[in-house]
Formats: sequence, structure tokens, C-alpha cells
Amino acid sequence: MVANTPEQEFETRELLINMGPQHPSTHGVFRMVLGVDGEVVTDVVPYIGYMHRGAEKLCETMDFRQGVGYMDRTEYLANFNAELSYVLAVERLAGIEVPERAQWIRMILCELNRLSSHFMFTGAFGTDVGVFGTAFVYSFREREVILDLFEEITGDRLMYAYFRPGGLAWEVPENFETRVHEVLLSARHGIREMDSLLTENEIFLARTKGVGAISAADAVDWGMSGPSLRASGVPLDLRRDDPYLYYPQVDFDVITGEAGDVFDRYHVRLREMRESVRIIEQCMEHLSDGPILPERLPRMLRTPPGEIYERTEAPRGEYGIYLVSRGGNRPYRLKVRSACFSNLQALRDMTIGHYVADAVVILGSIDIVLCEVDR
Amino acid sequence: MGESLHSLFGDYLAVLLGTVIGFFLVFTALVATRVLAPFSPEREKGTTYECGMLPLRRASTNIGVRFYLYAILFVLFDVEAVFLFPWMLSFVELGAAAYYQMLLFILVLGAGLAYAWKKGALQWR
Amino acid sequence: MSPEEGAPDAAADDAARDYLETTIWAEVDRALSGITARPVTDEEERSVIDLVVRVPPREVVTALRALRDAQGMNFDYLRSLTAVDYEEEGVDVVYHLYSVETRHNVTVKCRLAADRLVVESATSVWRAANWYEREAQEMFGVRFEGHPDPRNLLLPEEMTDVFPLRKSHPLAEIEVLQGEGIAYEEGEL
Amino acid sequence: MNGDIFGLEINIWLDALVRLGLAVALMTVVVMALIYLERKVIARFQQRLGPTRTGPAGILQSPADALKLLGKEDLRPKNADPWVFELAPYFVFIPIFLVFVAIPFAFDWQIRVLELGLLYVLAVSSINIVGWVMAGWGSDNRYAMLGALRAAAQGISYELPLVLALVAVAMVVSLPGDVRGSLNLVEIVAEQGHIPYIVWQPLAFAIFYIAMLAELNRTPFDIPVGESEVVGGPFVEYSGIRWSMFFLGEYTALLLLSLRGAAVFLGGWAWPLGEEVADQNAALGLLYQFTLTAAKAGVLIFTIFWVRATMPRLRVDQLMAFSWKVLLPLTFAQIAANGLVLVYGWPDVVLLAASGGGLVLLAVIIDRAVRRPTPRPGLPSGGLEGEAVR
Amino acid sequence: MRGIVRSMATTLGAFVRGPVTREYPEGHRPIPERDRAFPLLLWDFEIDEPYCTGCHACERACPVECMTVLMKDNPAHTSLGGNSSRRKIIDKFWIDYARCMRCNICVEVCNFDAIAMNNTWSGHETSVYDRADLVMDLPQLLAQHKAGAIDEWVAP
Repeated sequence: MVANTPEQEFETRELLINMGPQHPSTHGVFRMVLGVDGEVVTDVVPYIGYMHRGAEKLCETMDFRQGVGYMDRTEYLANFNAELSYVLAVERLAGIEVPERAQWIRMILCELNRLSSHFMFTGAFGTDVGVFGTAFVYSFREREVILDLFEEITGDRLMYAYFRPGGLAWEVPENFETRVHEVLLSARHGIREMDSLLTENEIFLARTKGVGAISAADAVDWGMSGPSLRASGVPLDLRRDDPYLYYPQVDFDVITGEAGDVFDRYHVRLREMRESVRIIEQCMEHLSDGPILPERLPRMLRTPPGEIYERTEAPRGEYGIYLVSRGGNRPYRLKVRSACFSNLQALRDMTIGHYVADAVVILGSIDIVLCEVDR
Repeated sequence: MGESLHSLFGDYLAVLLGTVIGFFLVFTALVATRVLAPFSPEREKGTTYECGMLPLRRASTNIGVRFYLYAILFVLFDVEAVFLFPWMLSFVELGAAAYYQMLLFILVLGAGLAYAWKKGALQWR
Repeated sequence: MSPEEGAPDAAADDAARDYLETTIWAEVDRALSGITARPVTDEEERSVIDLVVRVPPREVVTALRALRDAQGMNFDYLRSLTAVDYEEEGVDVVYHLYSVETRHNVTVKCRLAADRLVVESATSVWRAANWYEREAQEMFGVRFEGHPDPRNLLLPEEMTDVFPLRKSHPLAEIEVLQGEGIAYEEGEL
Repeated sequence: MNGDIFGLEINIWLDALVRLGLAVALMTVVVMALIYLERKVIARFQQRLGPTRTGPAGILQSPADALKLLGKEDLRPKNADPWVFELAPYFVFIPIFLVFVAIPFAFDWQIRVLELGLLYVLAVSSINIVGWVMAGWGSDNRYAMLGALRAAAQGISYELPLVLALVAVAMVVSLPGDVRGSLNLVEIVAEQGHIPYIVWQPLAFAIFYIAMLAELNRTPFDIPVGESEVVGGPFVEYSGIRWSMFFLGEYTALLLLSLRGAAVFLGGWAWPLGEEVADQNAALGLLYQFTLTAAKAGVLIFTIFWVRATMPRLRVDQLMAFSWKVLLPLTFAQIAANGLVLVYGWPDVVLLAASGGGLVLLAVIIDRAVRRPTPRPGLPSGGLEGEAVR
Repeated sequence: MRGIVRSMATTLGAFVRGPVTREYPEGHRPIPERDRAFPLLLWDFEIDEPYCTGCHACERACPVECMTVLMKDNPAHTSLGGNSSRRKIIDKFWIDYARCMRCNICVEVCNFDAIAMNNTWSGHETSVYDRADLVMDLPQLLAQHKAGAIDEWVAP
């Protein structure tokens, strides 16, 4: 409690506003201190680390199969993508050949996961912009359909632990293909509905256009990735530029924005969902019978010494696994390069000079997952 | 006491009564909660909500001048609105002259608004 | 199953590695003229898919800046920055770079002696390095000189004498500190 | 029972007391119903179920909430200004309650016929902004403070279009004997027996509706209580029954403003055929008139819920700009046009033409101007990492 | 204005279509066969004893170390006059459901198909007031299968 001295009586002071760690708009435990002059943000200091669980250290004590379950927990909205980075790193390091069917299923699941993650984003973003829960419930409805499918396949709605170094844990159910088509049908409907609810709405446009813009050069300098980077007009998509799985065999567009503002970040994601639907449809055509694990897979997987930085395009951007092995059945060092970690760094640049209400929208537009940031 | 005054009093008397009743509604509710609700003061409960952090400093500091500008503008235009009420009830009887006089008044204020607009008083920074 | 005996496309792998260690290295070497850099070709240490370049700690920021500004293959994107603890051998600081235009990767490493964990900050090259360096600093005790804001990032701010990701830091003790395991024995929290 | 207080007969006091008592009962029941309905309706818009646990289909949710709030500990932050903090609920609730005095529900069914009813309603209902500011200032909380300032700025900004839109209608009222203009709400309603004023003054209605949303702090104008920014605004620090006073006030205001809108624009109890039915059968007519009022207010309230379920929230600068740069000039134009038509005695169709044109203009402005990207209001200053804030 | 109208029409469409959620405790969603709640132990009805021999395979494979296994000599073994072929049998088994991360690894490593993931709703509704109550002992782990209340799914 600081009393006003007579000298300070008439000077307006910067109001410090604490947003988080327990605030309705911070998408998890994240704290940012806003310096506010009237309604305009003059300074932003983000504080992270509330969710730090030391996943990297834990993975050093776990063998490669156990580690998969932990990758889920570093990125709880795009678990398949996180698992994928990890198992790809292990496979490449150990030189394991993965059967074709397993790869295609992995691709389908990863793209479905991208859909579910982006649905989650549009919903949460709608709430940030101020739609009272409607966008949130609609997108959750669609996400739920996808999660139902995931549950039928893996047995869990969120922490799948389904990929294994070498392939998949077990075969997908028999009705997999029909179920995927059902899911795609509902996802298409969901995308359309989200489009008509938000994209053209004048108030939504007024809130998002020109807000939180970041230039392409700045975005690259900050190490941003994923849709947040592409919104600024940098066509960097690891699925195309640093291919993994069978992405070179499918046809899809890399969606980019122009202004790099909040609206572009939203719109890039929405359009990307349509591309994901396209990719999944093509994958379904390639899907054929076959094994899901290589024939000769040792019971306890060991890798030769060496290191690998395996990167994949997760819904939020580049999800990298830096795996250093000195031989043996567990990583010597495992570093998780999370997309949100880099994207969040740019928050200060994007927010300063905007209104308080915009700070919330900008934060929402980066689509942060604090679990991934803090690991 | 004149008849008209009497009737006026009779009409607005309900307002006076309403104030008292409204006061008692709130008051009884607050008394009822004192009686019914548990009351166990703790230091932590008395702290200001600040997203789980301790307050950085007092909130009631001086606020940027932007908000006051709107207040001043409002006073100006509200006074005009007050003038409009008596005019509105009588201008048809008073004829075209009364209308144009008021129009002039509105135009002057409109010019004031345009000036404030141009000066950027309506621009939030 | 090691890559030598099991991988059917070992020849393709060799070709890819050859490309990394000759063509890309030539480009990188040209960019790094005047800096004592060498590619890691040791089987035990090299990366499976990327070129790894070792640079002495003194020259690392110069090298990074040269790589960022290089003509042709400019590595303008800092993917990741981290450290690896090799106990008494020292600590490696690892920079993963990427070229947005030419889509090539390179990994820059520098080995810091265990008794002198200091390296110049790369924040002047990429702003992206800011948080990564803060994280490496609190987790490994590597001091990045010239960092604009060297506070702890993930750990509590006053926790500056504990480096959790070092190999010498025990994993189990943290759990005891956090009060895990107590609940089950005493039947209450 | 003969006698007098302040020179007035006891009967007048008793009559007022009974009518006010009825208003209290009505308010309590209707507000509880409204809270329940809003939750159900918005849930339906969001394809959810809404409350289901208390009573059949959850209809006892509101009474249960009221009881729960009554039983909750009443907290006051240590730093709060005790007097301001404690008095704020009174200032929010009482003015809203007082509006009841002049609202007509059916023919000759109101608490009092006030000659200056419209003016009275406008004057009284804007006092509660003081309560909001008191709550925000007294709480000594940043969010509350910011919320209160926003509430005040928004309240006064939209007060003007609201008042002027109603003035535009009140001008048009034609009374027997070729008199135009009245502030008596009963007369205004009675005059709409054939055609409600929304037909003659669509622009005024649109402005009234928008300003009403703003006055009620409803989406898309809910920045003072914006959950994701200021965590509920001025009431962050209030709990238990004290908080529920604000809530009660908010929903009472919703009810009363809708009733006001129904009375002034939609013909209240008079349109269609309100008086004719009453002439045939008094009891049936009364019921019919009540139903008409309730239905019209209900439609307005439903659209408010609908808008709330759909719209994003505007930002404070856009909100202010919309009021001062769009709505205010348009209301002035509306009043000037009405005056012109009335002074020269042109037919009422001209009123419709002018107002309808204004409405189209408003739609076009919303369509165009709002799409422009907003430039960054302030420019960044300071170093790479904020030393100032630490 | 057009966009606003479109948004309003969208929500109105949803209003007409009706709710998609359901009332949770009253109506349980059908749960897929592969659903993984928490692990439980299976009962060998032929011999009337658990399948588990206490071989510690799951305990060693568990990433979060939530299991504690103690084995004993099987009193029902054929050499002792019983009808069981299991020389060793489980004596005590604890699984701390509070730590379990439901990764299914224990099921995969089990050589005797003695452990499975609970795929019933009761496996999910495990709220208790005390964390210590989430440490399940052998009778609790066996109860559900012994009572025939589970149609378990073990990955092929």
C-alpha cells in the first residue's frame, strides 16, 4: 500500500495490470504484467514456468517406449504430433524402417490432431474476442467427434501413447476408414460453421484486423513458426520444406497470410484445416493392408551413439526433438523445442501500443499451450 | 395547497416511497446475509484479487485524461438534451421560427462535435 | 538394430551424408572464413540428418552472425538453442539454424570447459535467442555474457544455485522436496 | 384510516405502497425467471442443455442460487474504502428500481402516471452509473477500477443516443387536438393503437436498441464486465448477497429497458387491438394487454440473448467512436428531420422515408467503416525487456 | 452488416437444431471397447486364482513407478497338492492410481495377460476425498474382473 505524496497527487501514473496466473483469459497458468496508460498497453512482461515439470530431465531416465507417454504430456492438444517427433527421432537414430501402413495411419492421425487442435484454437480465440462461449461450444462439438475417434483407436481421449518407435502400438479398429470419413464430414461442417460465425462478422473483423501485426522479418528473427509465422507471409511449412512421413506424396497448399495480424493468424489456421481435410482424404486412398510394426524389432530398443534434431510441423509450429544418445536404451539428453515457446517471445513486440483488450486477443491468436511452453 | 401541486406531489410520492422500499430491500438482504452466512475473517480473504499475486500497488491512482474528456463532452451534450425536452413539447405550436432556432443550436453543437472530432478528442490516442 | 546392418537404403543414407559433409560444409566453410570451425565427422557424435559444425566458444557469436548474413545460404532462422551436459568434459551449447530460403539446416556447437561456463550471448544476432539462453542459463549454469535480461525464466527467480538439467543433479530428490511420497505413508497431505 | 401525512391522504400512500409492493414481487419473480431463461436460451444457442439439476429442467436454479448467495460469506477487501464499497449496491439497485414507477403494463396499470414520465425514467435510470463507479473505485482493485471507468465512459456515451432517440419518438406523438409531442408514457402507448412508432421511426429504434445493449453492458458492448479482460469489472471484489444486488440490478434494468422499448416503439399494450379487446370484455382485455406488453418485452429480451450468444466484444475505442461519430450525429439528424416534417405539417410518410434512409445509412456505415484495420494507437518505447515494469 | 446477419443466422440454426450435450451422471455415453481407464488384474476362473505371478515385468516397465509387486510361492501349485501350474503367485500388489498415467505399457509387457486396462465407466469415476485411497491393493484390483463386471480388451 503506497500513499500518494502531494507531488504525485496530480501526475497520472502507469497502471500495472497483472494478468494471470489465475485469470480467465490466459489459456492456462501464464502471467503477464501489463503496464497500462489509460487503456493503451505501454509494456508487457510475460512470466512463464508455472507448468514446468522437467519433462526433458524425466525423459533422460526413461527408455524410448516409456518416453512416448511423456511426449503426450508436453503438448496436450496435439499429442500425436508430439509423439511423432519423438518416435521419428528415435527411428532415424536407430535406423528403423517403419512399415508403410503405419506411416499412413500416423499421417492421418496427425492431421486429424491438427484439426482438433485448430478447432480448439478457434473456440478459445472466439472466447478471447468476446463471443460468450458459442464459438467455444461449437468447436468443442467438432473436436469431440475427433476425440471419439481417437478414443476408439487408442483407448484414450487425450493421452494417446499410441505411436511406438517402429510403428504403432496396435492395429486400428476395423471400421477405421468409415469412421474417418464420418469425422471428416462433420469437420467440414464445423469449419463452415466457424467460418460463418466469425470470419465475416464485422465486429470480429474490427477486433482482429490490424491488431498485433508482426512483419515477416521480425517473425523470423523471433524464431516464430507454424501458422503464426505463415500469417506474416513466410511460407515455411516443414511438411513441405523438410519432409517427413509421406508428405511429399500428397498434394496440399501452404497457406500464408499477408498482414501478419491477429486476423491472419486466425484465418491461416482456418484455411489450414481445409488443407488437412484434403491431406487426410488423400491418405485414405493410399492406405493399404500390411503390418504396423517392423518384423524384427528388439524387445528393448537401443540406439547407436549420435544425435538428431528431428522437427515436425505440429499445429502450433515446429515441434523439435533434439535427442543426444551415447548408446543405450534411453536418451542422454532430450531437448524439446516447443513452438509456443518461441512464438510467445514475440508477444511483447506484438502487444505494445495496443489496447488492453487487444492484449488478450493477441495472446489468444498465438494459440499457446502452456504445457508445451514450460515443458 | 393548490390542486395541481397536490396531484404532482401525489404522483411523485411513489418515487419517495420507492426509494425507501428500495433501500430496505438492499438493507434487509445485507442484514439477512449477516445472520445466515458464516463469518470467519482471515487475513488472506481480505487481500485484493490480483490473479493470485499480491497487489503491486494501490489501484486508485490517477487515471489517464482520456476518460475525463468524454465526461466533459457528455456534460455539454446532455445540457443540450435537457434543452431539447421543453422545446420538443412546444415547437409545433411555436412555429417554424422556434424550429430553426433549435436547429441552429443543434448545428452549433454539431460544429462543436466536429471540432472535437477533428482535434482528435474522439480518437482514443 | 544398428544402421550399418539393418537399413536397406544404407547407400542412400551415405549419399545424403556425403552431401551434408561436402556440399553444405563447403558453403558453411565459405561463410565461416576466418573462424576456426570444423565439421563433426566422428561416427559417435555426428547428427543423423544435419551437418554439425564445431566452433570454439570465443568465436561462436561471430560465426553465428557470419552464418546469418552469408550470401546464398543464409541461416537466418534460429530454431533452437540448448545445452548438453557432458559432466567433467564440459557443456556443449548447441545452436540449430535453418535457412528459410534455401531450406538447409546446420547445427553449430561449442564446447565450454566445465570450470568456465561462459559464452557470449547470441541475442544480438537473433532476438529469438533471448528465452532460449535464459533457459539454458538456469538449467545448466551457462552464463551468456551480454544478455539483456538474465533472470530465471522457468525456475523461481531466486533459484540461481541449482541447475536441474545437469547430470549431477539428482532426479529423485526433487520429488522428496515436492512432498511426493509422503502422502502415501502418512495417509494425508 | 383518515388522516394525512405531509398534507396528503393516507389512501394515496397506501395505494402507492401496494402498487410498489406488487412491483417488488413482480421484479423478484421476473428477474429470477429471466436469469433462468437466459441460461437456458443461451445454452440452447450453444447446443448445450443449460441448468438441469435443480427441479424439473432446472427451473429452481435461480431460487437455489439466491439461497446460496444469501448463505455465502460477505467479504470486503482490506484495502477497500468501506463507505464507498458498502454503499455502491444501494446506488446501483435503487435507481433501477425507481424506474418501475412510470412504466405502463396495461391500460391504467402502472404505479403512477407521470406527466414527464419519459424524462423521469431517463433521469433516474442513469444514476446507477454512479453506483458502478463507486463499486470500482471503492474496491481498490485494478480490474474493478478499469471496469468502472469503462462503465462510466460507456454509460455516458450511450446515454445521449438513447435519450435523443426517445426524444425523436416523443416529438412525433400526436395527441388529440393536433398537439404533437408528449413525455407521458401512458399517452405515448395509447397513441400507438393503430401503428407502433417503430414503423415511423425505424432509425430511432435501431439506435435505441444499440444504446440499450450498451446501457445494459450486454454483448457486444460488455467491455466494463468483459470476462477475459477485466474479470467481471467493477464487481470483482463483491461476493455473496452484495454481488447479487448488482446482478439483480442488471436484470431488472434489462427488464425495464425492454419494457420501455416495448412501450415507446412497439406499442406496449395498445397495439394491436389493445383497447378494442378491452372494450369488449374488461377482464379479458386486461389479460390481453398484459400479454401484449410481456410478449413485446420478451421478444426484445430474446434478441438481446441471441445477440449475446453470437457477437464478439467491441473494444473501448471502437465503442466510443461508434457512439460519438455515428450514433450521435444520426440522432441529431433524425431530430432535425422530424422537426422539419412536423413544423410544416408534412404527411407522416415523410418521417418514415427520412428515418428509413437513416437506417440504411447506419447499416452501410457498419458494413464499411468497421472493416478497416485499426492502426496501432501507441508506438512501442523502451528497451528489449521491460525494466520499468519489474 | 452482412457478416453480422450471417453470424446471427448461424446461431439461430444451432438454436433450432437443439442440444448436442447430454446430462452426464444420468446418461453415460457408450464407451469404446479399447477405452483405457486404470489398470486392473484379471482372475483365472479355471483355477480360481489370479493370472498374475508377480514377475515384476510391469513394475519395471512402468514409467511412473506407480506399481509395487510382491510375489510368493503358490500354495495351490500341483507340487503342493493344488491344481495350479503357477509355481509363484502374486502376494501383494499395489497400484497408485494417482500416479498412473495410463500408458498401457504394463499390459503390453505382461507375459501372462494378467493385467488389463479397465474399460468401464466405473474405471473412470474414481473420485475420492483422500489421495491415499487411490492406492489400490490386490483385492481391489481383482474385484471387478472376479465379479465378471468387465469385458476386458488386451491389445493383440
